[in-house]
Amino acid sequence: MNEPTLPPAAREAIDAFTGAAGWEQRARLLMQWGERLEPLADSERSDENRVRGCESQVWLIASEHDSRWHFRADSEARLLRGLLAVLLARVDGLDAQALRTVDVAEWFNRLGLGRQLSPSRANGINAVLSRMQALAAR
Amino acid sequence: MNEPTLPPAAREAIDAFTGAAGWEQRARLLMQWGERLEPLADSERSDENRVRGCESQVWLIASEHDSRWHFRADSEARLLRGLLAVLLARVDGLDAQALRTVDVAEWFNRLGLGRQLSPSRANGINAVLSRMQALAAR
Amino acid sequence: MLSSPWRSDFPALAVMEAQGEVYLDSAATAQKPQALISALTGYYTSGAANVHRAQHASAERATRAFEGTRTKLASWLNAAEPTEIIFTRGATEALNLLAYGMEAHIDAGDEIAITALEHHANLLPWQQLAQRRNAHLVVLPLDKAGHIDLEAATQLIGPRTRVLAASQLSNVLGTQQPLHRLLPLAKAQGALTVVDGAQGIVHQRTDVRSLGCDFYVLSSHKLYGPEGVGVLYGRREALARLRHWQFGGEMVQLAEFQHAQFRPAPLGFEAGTPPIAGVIGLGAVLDYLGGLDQAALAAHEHRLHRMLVDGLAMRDGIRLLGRPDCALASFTVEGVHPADLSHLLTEQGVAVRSGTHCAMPLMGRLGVSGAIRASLAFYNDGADLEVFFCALDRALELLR
Amino acid sequence: MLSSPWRSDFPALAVMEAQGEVYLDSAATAQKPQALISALTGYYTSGAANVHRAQHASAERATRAFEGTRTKLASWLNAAEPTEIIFTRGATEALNLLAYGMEAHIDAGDEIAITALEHHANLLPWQQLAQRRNAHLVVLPLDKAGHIDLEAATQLIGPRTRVLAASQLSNVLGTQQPLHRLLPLAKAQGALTVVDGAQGIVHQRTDVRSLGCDFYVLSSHKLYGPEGVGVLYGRREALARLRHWQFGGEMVQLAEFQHAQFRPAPLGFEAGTPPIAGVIGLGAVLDYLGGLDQAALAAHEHRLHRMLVDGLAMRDGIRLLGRPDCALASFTVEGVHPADLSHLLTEQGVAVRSGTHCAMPLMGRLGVSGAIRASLAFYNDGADLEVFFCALDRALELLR
Ligand SMILES: Cc1ncc(COP(=O)(O)O)c(C=O)c1O
Ligand SMILES: Cc1ncc(COP(=O)(O)O)c(C=O)c1O
Repeated sequence: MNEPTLPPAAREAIDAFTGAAGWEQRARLLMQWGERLEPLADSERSDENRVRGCESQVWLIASEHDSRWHFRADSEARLLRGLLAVLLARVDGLDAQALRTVDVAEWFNRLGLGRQLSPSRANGINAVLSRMQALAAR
Repeated sequence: MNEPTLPPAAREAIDAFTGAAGWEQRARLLMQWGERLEPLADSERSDENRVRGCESQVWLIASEHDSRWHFRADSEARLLRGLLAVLLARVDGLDAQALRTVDVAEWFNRLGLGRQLSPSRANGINAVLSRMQALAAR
Repeated sequence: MLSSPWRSDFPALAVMEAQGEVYLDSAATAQKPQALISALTGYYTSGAANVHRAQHASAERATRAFEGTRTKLASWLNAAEPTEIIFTRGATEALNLLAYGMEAHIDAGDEIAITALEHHANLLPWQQLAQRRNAHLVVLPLDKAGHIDLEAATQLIGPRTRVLAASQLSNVLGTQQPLHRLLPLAKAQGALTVVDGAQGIVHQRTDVRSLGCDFYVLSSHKLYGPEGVGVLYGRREALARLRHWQFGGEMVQLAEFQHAQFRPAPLGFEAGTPPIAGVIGLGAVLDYLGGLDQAALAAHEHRLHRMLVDGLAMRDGIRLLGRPDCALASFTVEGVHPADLSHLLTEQGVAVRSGTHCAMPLMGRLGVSGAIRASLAFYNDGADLEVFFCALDRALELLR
Repeated sequence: MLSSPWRSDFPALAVMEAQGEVYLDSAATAQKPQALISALTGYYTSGAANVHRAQHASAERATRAFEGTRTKLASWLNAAEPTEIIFTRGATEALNLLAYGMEAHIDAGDEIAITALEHHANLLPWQQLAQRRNAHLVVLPLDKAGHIDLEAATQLIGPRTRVLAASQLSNVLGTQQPLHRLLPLAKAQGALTVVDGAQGIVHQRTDVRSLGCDFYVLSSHKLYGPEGVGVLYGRREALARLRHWQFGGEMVQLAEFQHAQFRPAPLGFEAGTPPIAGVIGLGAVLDYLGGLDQAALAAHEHRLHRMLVDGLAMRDGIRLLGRPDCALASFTVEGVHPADLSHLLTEQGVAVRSGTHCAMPLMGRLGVSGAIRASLAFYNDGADLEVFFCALDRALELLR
């Protein structure tokens, strides 16, 4: 990971999560971070914006500005919202090329959230990332 | 097994095979016994008379006389012919009821030929017996 | 404290315990007894071979052991003969085999009846069959407790009903279905009856002849056996009505380039090399299970289940789905997303399942988008449930 | 004396040797390395779980290991991505999946091309598909040595050819097929190409992209892995053309009672609980195989094969079927029924296979009713072949 390019939100995530002791504190932090997600309008929680491959419903909206991608995401599940917020902290504002190569596993591991990055569809962070990459590649 | 009811050919088989030492002698005996099968006419080697479930071709013909069943069988494979002869020695002349209950596994074991009684279709002695029982039950 | 005398027969439980894990997801797949592990090791250590094909010694051993499991299953289910047992990859494949095998008997306008609580495996093959044949899929409704509504079933099963496919025990509701009263309704109309015993067989010995079904399916991996093995029981006359489905290997009687004749069941429906070690392993598991004290086992499972249901009932805001008879309990918590709850249970080492449990349409009918399911096996202890409830309380404290 | 440095990796060989058994039937199924036995034991001892469904720790471990094998297979075959790998029960099921999955692309009068040496598994699914769709099954002939006759193929593959399905290595003749020249003939006509690699993959690392096929199938149990697991590689675009076949479990995206949407490959084609331990075990086998010195292994297999072919050629009255390139040799003996010969080889503890080797129509073309096949693996020794030849001589002495 190229340290200097880390967005401020990502640095903040590192500070917060690497200091967390135990699952309860981690869970509380995730729920707090989940609250920071920009809310989606009801109309945006559409089938079109739904990410396939997550057990819980997740919606994702992407927009591009000056070759940099901005994402908004939401879910009904609170801890999943926290995970989405942590993901966005890392990838928001990247260009398509950086998005393609970002190592999400490494990112979550670094935050002590590696176990949350399920290989199954149970939470679907991987599906969200794939969807981001697909949207940015269009 | 009800000793007194054993047909003479069966007693002869016991004498011959229980004395056999080693696979070579057993094989020679089987080939000799195979020669004793009553030959089938070409017309009798028909699809109709073929026993399904044998890897090698086997034909079987049954006839009934005074409620006793008489069988003739043939195969292209010589050792299999021997096995058929040994089977016939045990079952020829039985009535339908006795045929249904005859314990062929025990018979072959007794002759030291248990291993030849394949659970697979490789030689198909079991298939031959089933066919006999089916013919006698008609 | 309720403790399982069979727990130590399952080596994984000690390993999981040492890692702080509690396994309450046996309805998804069960842990395996040492008897299975030994059988697999024994088989692969003493010489593997393909079955039904060769006559050499290792092939004979393998074939004998493989066919031995068929015989054990026939007696386990009280089938009339071993040839009524077909090995498949799992319950799902068995149900697909049936739906394809019966295709020729379904005409436009015919009806296929299932129930509202079927697992996707016993819904989708019939739904797709109905679509292919322009037939109707009729869904029998449930009562409040989660049992098939027999009055409604009496109305809905009619002269056009060709097939009735129903579960013995719901994998979501834990309800035992009134098959002894349901199946005769279908038989009276001349329909074929299919029982999905994937969950049922794990918690009750089943006699397919007294049940009176035409077909019964189960999955080895839920019955403490290996994955990749399923069983399709078919009454001899019912099997004879199935069209061959998969082709190849030893299922053929006579093959020419442009034409072939196939063997009857069971081999005619077992195309290709079967899961030999798995089938042999399942045989060892049946031997193990058969050696246990069935009454003690049932009593233990019953007590565990009571603890589970009572413990959930004691807690505020928990809604049980249906009224489970045995094996498991599914629930939702007011104001709490099931994914959040299962996330925090996972963090505490408790393995339960959350989601739609492969029964999305049932979830729709129950008006929930997902639920948590805790499911039991006879190797579970009272202590497992204590850990579960303690973790549940802490998780809910955080989430509410 | 040629001795295999890998023999001791396969515990069954020592056990069989102690019982006076020599295994020359690896083309039917291979013996298993300790790496597999350890992987199975390890998996079942540390906590089994169903895959893709739950998020608890054991489910995550199982899913990671299961998906790990998919990734290993993708790189083993040089597929573009792991999603191009579908797990099936075996090669046979993979071929059936293809034949059903392509059904919609076959119209009356279309042609499906196979070769005259196909195993039933790569013949019957296509034959039956042709019958269902009123299409023609075109059989590409062989030359004397047992290779596909490319000139004839050029004539027979035409604009109506929709599918070409061919083996990489014949399980009867041991001949490697000229796929690099055959497949382009089909592609030029826009046909889909299917390679049956059940035997081929065992004796040569295959790069599916340089081979240029659309689909490639193999069976784990022939590649030293467990039975009950098969692999279907499909080029991404080719997979997208397949219709869903088996339904249930986790292959569905959205299920309603009357309607469903399915996932794309690979999961959309893996209905029901897969053979989890088997897949994980296959991964361990790939790791084991990948760690061997490939050149040494190929050289050993080549020397063994030479010994086998030369030894047969030296003996009177033996007719080799085709001119085997590697792996095995099938033969008949003048005036001796193959069943008799294999009977007496069995009596002497030698495991070979006799019969039609699931290729009845090929036997017909060769004008034999059956043959003996001796097949090799890298764990075989020169001593195995000595025992074989000695047993062969004694058997023939008795029979002639
Ligand atoms: C009731 C029921 N039917 C069928 C199945 C499918 O079993 P498998 O995935 O082993 O094929 C399951 C397993 O989840 C089940 O619970
Ligand atoms: C060339 C070939 N294709 C397909 C198969 C079928 O493999 P399986 O029985 O494992 O499905 C075999 C195995 O005998 C084979 O040799």
